Amino acid sequence: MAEIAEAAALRAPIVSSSAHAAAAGRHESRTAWLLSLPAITLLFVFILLPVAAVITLGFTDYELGYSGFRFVGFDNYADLFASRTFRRSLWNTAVYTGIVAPVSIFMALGLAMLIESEGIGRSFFRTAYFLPVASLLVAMATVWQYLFHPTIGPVNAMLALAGIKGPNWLGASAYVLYGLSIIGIWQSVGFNLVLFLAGLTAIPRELYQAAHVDGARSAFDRFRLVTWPMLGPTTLFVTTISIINAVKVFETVKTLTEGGPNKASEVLLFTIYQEGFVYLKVGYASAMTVVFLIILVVLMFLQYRIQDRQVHYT
Amino acid sequence: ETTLTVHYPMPGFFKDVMDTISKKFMEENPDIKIQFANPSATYEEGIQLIMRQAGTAEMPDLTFIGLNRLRMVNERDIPVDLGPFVAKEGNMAEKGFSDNILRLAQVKGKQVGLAFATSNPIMYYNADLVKAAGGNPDSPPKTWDEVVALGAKIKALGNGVEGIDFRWQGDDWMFSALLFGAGGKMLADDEKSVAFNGPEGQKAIEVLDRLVKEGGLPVFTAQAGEQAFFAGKVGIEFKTTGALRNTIKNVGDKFDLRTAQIPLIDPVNGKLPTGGNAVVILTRNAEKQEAAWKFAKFAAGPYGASVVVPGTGYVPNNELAAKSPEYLGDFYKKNPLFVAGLSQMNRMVPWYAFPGTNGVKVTQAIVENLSRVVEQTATPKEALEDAASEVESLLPRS
Amino acid sequence: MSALSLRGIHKSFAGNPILKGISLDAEPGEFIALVGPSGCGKSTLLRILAGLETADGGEIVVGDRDLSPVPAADRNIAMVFQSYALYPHLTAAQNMAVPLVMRKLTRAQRLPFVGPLLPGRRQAVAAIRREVQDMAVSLKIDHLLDRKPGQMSGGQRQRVALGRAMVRRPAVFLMDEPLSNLDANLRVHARGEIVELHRRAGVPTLYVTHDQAEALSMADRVAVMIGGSLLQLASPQVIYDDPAHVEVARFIGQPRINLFPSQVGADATVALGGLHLQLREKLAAGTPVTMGIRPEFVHVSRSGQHGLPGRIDRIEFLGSEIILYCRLDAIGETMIARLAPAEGAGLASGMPVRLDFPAERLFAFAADGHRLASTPVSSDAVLETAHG
Amino acid sequence: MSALSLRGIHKSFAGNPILKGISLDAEPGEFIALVGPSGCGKSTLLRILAGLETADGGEIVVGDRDLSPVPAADRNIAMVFQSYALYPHLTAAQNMAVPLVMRKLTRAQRLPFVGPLLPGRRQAVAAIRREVQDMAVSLKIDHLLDRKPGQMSGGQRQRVALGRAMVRRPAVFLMDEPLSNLDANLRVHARGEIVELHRRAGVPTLYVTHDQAEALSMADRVAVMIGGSLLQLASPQVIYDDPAHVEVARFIGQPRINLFPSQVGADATVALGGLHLQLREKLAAGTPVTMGIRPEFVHVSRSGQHGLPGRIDRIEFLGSEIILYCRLDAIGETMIARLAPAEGAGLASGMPVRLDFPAERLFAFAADGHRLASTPVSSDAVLETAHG
Amino acid sequence: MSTRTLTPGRILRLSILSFGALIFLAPYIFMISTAGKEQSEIFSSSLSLIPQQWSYVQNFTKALTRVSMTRLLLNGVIVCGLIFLLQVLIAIPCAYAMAKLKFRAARAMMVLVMLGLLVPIHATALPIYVAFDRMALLNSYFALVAPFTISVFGIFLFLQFFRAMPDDLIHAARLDGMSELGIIGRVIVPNAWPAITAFAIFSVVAHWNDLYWPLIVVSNQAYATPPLGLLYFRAAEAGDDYGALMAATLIITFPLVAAFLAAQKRFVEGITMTGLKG
Ligand SMILES: Nc1ncnc2c1ncn2[C@@H]1O[C@H](COP(=O)(O)OP(=O)(O)OP(=O)(O)O)[C@@H](O)[C@H]1O
Ligand SMILES: Nc1ncnc2c1ncn2[C@@H]1O[C@H](COP(=O)(O)OP(=O)(O)OP(=O)(O)O)[C@@H](O)[C@H]1O
Ligand SMILES: [Mg+2]
Ligand SMILES: [Mg+2]
Repeated sequence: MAEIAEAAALRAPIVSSSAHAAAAGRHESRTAWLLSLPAITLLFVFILLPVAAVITLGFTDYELGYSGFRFVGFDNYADLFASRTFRRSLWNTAVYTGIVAPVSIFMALGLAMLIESEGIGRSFFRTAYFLPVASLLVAMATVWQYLFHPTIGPVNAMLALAGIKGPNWLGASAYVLYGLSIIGIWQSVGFNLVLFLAGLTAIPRELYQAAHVDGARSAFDRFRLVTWPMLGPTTLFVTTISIINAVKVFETVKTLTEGGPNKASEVLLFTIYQEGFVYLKVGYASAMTVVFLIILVVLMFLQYRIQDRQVHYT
Repeated sequence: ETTLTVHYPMPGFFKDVMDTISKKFMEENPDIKIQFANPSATYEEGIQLIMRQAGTAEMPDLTFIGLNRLRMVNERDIPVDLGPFVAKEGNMAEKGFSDNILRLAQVKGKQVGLAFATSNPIMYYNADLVKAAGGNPDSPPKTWDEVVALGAKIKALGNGVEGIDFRWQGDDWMFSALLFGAGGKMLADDEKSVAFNGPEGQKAIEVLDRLVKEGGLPVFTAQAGEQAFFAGKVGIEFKTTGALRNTIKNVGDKFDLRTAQIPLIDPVNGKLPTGGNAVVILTRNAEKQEAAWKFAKFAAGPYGASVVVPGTGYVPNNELAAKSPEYLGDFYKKNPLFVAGLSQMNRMVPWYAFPGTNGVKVTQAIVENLSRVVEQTATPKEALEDAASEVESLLPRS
Repeated sequence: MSALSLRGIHKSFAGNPILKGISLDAEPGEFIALVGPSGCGKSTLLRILAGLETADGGEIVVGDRDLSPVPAADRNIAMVFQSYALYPHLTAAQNMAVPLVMRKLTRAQRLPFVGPLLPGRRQAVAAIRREVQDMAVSLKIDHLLDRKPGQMSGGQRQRVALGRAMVRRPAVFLMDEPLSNLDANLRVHARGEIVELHRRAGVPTLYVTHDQAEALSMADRVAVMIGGSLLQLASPQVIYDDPAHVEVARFIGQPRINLFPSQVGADATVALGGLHLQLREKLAAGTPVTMGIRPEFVHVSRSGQHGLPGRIDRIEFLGSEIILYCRLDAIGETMIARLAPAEGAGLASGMPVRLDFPAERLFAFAADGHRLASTPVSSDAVLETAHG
Repeated sequence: MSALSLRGIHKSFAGNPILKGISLDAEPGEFIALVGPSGCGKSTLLRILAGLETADGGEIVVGDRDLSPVPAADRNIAMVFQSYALYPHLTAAQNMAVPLVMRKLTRAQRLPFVGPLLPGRRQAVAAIRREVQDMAVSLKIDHLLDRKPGQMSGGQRQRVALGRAMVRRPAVFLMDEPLSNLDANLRVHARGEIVELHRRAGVPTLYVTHDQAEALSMADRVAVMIGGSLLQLASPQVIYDDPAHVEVARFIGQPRINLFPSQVGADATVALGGLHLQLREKLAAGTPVTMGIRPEFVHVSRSGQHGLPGRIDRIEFLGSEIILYCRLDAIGETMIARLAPAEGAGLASGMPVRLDFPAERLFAFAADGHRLASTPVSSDAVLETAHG
Repeated sequence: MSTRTLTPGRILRLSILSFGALIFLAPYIFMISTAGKEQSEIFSSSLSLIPQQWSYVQNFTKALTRVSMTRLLLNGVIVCGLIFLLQVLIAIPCAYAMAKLKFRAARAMMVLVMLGLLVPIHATALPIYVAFDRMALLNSYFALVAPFTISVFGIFLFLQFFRAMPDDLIHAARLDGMSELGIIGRVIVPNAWPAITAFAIFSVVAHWNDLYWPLIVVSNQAYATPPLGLLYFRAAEAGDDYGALMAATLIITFPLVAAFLAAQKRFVEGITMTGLKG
């Protein structure tokens, strides 16, 4: 809370760093290594190695179905940056993420708090909002096609009742990203909600009591004083996951729009998939994957470094 | 005893068909056992699967591949050349495999498969709407001009009713229907330059433009268009005959569903692309190939057709099946909706497959430019020119 | 009119009655120390008063306003939590500023982004900063203002928690063992600050403590709560010198009072160590009673004539005083005596001694614990009624 | 051989030195109370000993084993945390059973599902249950054994934490203010239990407390830690009667010692209230010194000839004693006196009094704080050297 | 706080929640309604949720008979169960080490974890597929489970949660003689139920519904997972039998909903660190 910080004339926080006795430290780090060894091994086998393979493929002209390939250096990368489709899907992905991540985070947070402060129907509400996460897109695609149908769809029927002429959500290039975003939000709110609910439980009740006594009269005051800062780690986590999941949007695009119309819903992962598995150009798709990863790694690292500083209090 | 692993796409269409055929086949050939691999949801996924599995132990012995993808698969040397089997068999025509039909599954003269389920584009219409709009449902439009005019009338009914749905999305098949119907071609004969931007192509794309501008063709996704038609909110729909059975089921008795031939821009020289798939043998094991050939013949033969056609709406790929009352003769008398596709069989030419490694991308480029026309963000001429130059750049440069 | 009154507060946890009808009135500006054994419900009572827990029955009135329906945030009560309950993400200074910010800034001024632009906010914030700084100085934590609770020692956290309550001007102060983690000097210092603040604020204060020195020295009145009931509420002097109940006598006083079972003798008299008391109540002979004498009134002599014979069991050195544990020969029970170090010179474990005490310091309690009024009867004979 | 020895322990937090070379040796079975102002590093020292925090420098030896490289779990040290650190998901009984289960059951016996089938487990578990039960009884928490920490009062939690440490037979006991949330009687009782246990276990115990009575009465030796250094480590009597440093004198003693600035006079003598001391060190005249006298040695008379004239400022009633705050006329400073309630009869705020004290009870400290050895010199003149 | 009285604020809250729930459930409402409709009734111009002709029995019978539903569900349970168990067993110790032990590699691990979060399975599927094929591991539970045994999401989630746990708790456990594994099993896990339950929900839902990877490694129907089974009901070119498709979807989704209902109390039960002061 800004005013509290201000009123207390915040100076730079003191970060403790202690050199430690070598022996005890060694023991501790050996234990740590042992505990994380299975994870490290599997990370190596199932993530690092395949990624290395992908990086290698990115320098080849490998095509699915052919047995051999040739190293082509940075040709794939050169093609990539000249590609209109790639730029388009980069932009679309950014727009999609820019809509879905923040909306689903804040909506989930709001809902989590509403549900927690409500006495009745908690299980029902939790389940209701969570169900979309459990939905099977293979089947849901049909449902969304119908709901968003420009003429017979209930969504536009409702809008018509309000006197609004509903757009062609999934068919028009001007709207398709919004249509997909709505579905994306629908799918991820429940996910974030569960995380927030779990995070809320970790807040000591006593802090709320202290806040009451301190005169935090409105729910909003208590939210700013206790909930929001104490949820910091959860929020950081949810933000990270939401952004990553939004950037990785694929299935809805694949099943609902196939990137169309006219690339209006072309997103990164779909482009990669299309290049790799439909056009079968695995080498090129791999190069694209590498670029995709680099962008994400840089992005996430910045975000994480900045926020991490602020949310852990010990 | 030989066991054959068979893979096929689109279980929604083909599961029952495959089960029936394989059951009958095993009855007739007790020494061969058919087992199915997990089917793939779409042709694309099916091809991906085969490409991945090619050469591995997982590879099925037989698969079914979209007719327009045979060329691509062949370039990767995946299918077994059926030429020798055909040659050995000798009298293929007697068994209903006319040269015309064999040609559907040939790539540069190589017999890569046997056409299994084939389709052509037809016109579906909602007779109730046609009547309401003042048309005569018993004499459906024969030319695109009539279609446009009728579509406009239906659209004018209001109440959310759209005039026309034309399945331009997904691939270049329906554009081919317009183009071939005008007597046009995708590429020049040497396959080195684009030919679809010629006058025939221009006529084709202008028809699409007019459908949008005058005929009341809205921007639909493929499913949305279909759903709207099922719901009785679209007057005329153009799509594959293969979807007929499904359409009948989904429409039920909500309205009077009719079918008719698709108009041709050039009624004389116009042709229609053949959709559907071919059974392809993958196994390199000689003994299995023998058994696989038997199955392929059986599935693509008159019996297979007699199962496929009623079950889906595909047109018979076997001339014997179509004519012989033992198979389908009576069926067509009882099911007039299926006649439209059958009656167009003489116009069917292979669905053009583009050469080179960018084959699929080319179709995508065409579809994207079509979408600009449908969304009216480009004039037909612009779109066609752009499509042509994009495709040109994607063709092999040798 | 009382500034704060509790009427018949009841509370049970899972069927166990914890508070069995607590009633209490505090004058404006009165300082009441609430003492009682661990787990007797002191914190629970404060929490009910603060509105953090709902009572099963009873009323809370502050001024002439019934607080029961008022939510905690609106009760204008300041509380020091036994567990501190500091905000872990805020520094000491921020923690202390919270209640002021919540009350002195308007809702609009507290808004993010917009707030700082509003008129008057600068001054208000500066004023808060000053108040926090002053409070920190008086609690000797001004060097810690930028630390977060995780970087502070137990006592430092406790002082921040205290500061957070004390910067305010509430209608009632509630403090739950606010000094338990402080060393003696700091405690005395903080005691002074609290008393000072209390005097200035002039609002009723309820102060839970385990430290009797604290309770007796700071409070106007002391409330002794035992077994869910308020056994006595009186001035420190009365509580100590005139306990109304045997439990009060037992609970207050360090080292604790000597208690011996006895019986009513003839003519409603009771006796201990040769001293006789006349009870005002006419109890039948043979009624069991408890006799009490505080350790500081026990006089120990190595060779006296008077008093009960006994033997020193253990000597405890406490710096400024000495505690003697003596076993009485006659009844085998322990009598505790408190002596100045000088008086204890020459005493050693195992030594036989005589224990003597003045009759006017003897207390008699009935079997149900209530105090029996009595007057000394002079007599020199050691009566055997002293035995159980 | 000492059972536990710390050698030159250093520790800084964020560049602030907290421990500046603490060295300490404990005999087998010795009970050492560690006292010091809040925030001086007591908890930190215990945590370093337990292996929970790494020292920046120094050695810890238990028996003849250097503990530095040994991880906390293998040090076999029992500790009561100032913050209790109870397992929130376990009941009181389970919390207390944990250390026993960990040590008395084999790894196999502790396995879920399989464990209960192994031979010997039944008996071991029954034994543990008994031990926990006994410990709970002696800490008076046997009625709480099935509660989780969230359902207990502060003092109850503290006793569970204490019990968890005490059921074990460790190599060293560390207790960080284990009784701070208990009432006086319970505290006395728990004190007895701890001392008893300590005696039986015979292992060195380091006991942090803010309660001087606790430190002085329980400990074999008291370690006074101030400003990151150990100022004195000696028996309670020595600490109290013979403080080695002015800070020790100031810190120990309730109410705190009276200290007055003064100067060395002629012939290395110092004076206060007409009393003269001869310093053994030959300090030059005019060197500043501090003179100290404990409140219990200050004698207050309403009309004496001797002593410093002053006026009563405030009287504090503490039940068994009275604290008098008097302002000295001559220097304007406050002198504290401690009296029995009887002695205080008739005294009231504002009254003029005379304050007198025996010369042999006077302490002198050098400017750097260390104690100056001295012997009384008899004299009757009130010297003006008493003034700063 | 009180649940008895209906204040205006509460009414507002309830209406917001109910309205939102209605919107979020709309697709499911449509789905349930569709599952009871005849095929011809599904797409019609008028929106009616109640089927004119109740075809639930037919549709569900179809869904249950056209694929061997029990086999699919059993496979789903086996695969999800194994994945979850292994994920938890591997992720929790690792997250604990990263959160609470001083550990040089923790930073590098963090980078790896983030990388793992970012790498989509679509990117690594091909190399892993090829490797599995070379080792003849395709078409097995192993192939379905192995790549997911490492859950970077899990590590990340637990890491956040563990960090918030007070150090004193772990210190006390060490002094009580627990090994680090003992601390994990006896202190961390019991106090991390909300996180573990939340993770269980995510893990099970994700892998129960996963179509991408099973499609790649499983061609033998004996190992088909529920969504693979669902594919029989779907088509690309034309429609499908939507009523039965929805019925099958409901059958497949039902276990998830039941599991969620059972689990949701757990993650909000509230583990508060009441054993501590400060
Ligand atoms: N949530 C709860 N469930 C059950 N019993 C509880 C709960 N909270 C408190 N208690 C019990 O109520 C009694 C009173 O608790 P309270 O915290 O008020 O005691 P206290 O007088 O403050 O004790 P202390 O001096 O030890 O802090 C205790 O016996 C405690 O065990
Ligand atoms: N993590 C930390 N970072 C910075 N400073 C710290 C940290 N932990 C403790 N300190 C500081 O170290 C000093 C010693 O703390 P410690 O907890 O040892 O004090 P203590 O003697 O136990 O005090 P108390 O009696 O109040 O419990 C304190 O001044 C505290 O502020
Ligand atoms: Mg309490
Ligand atoms: Mg401490």
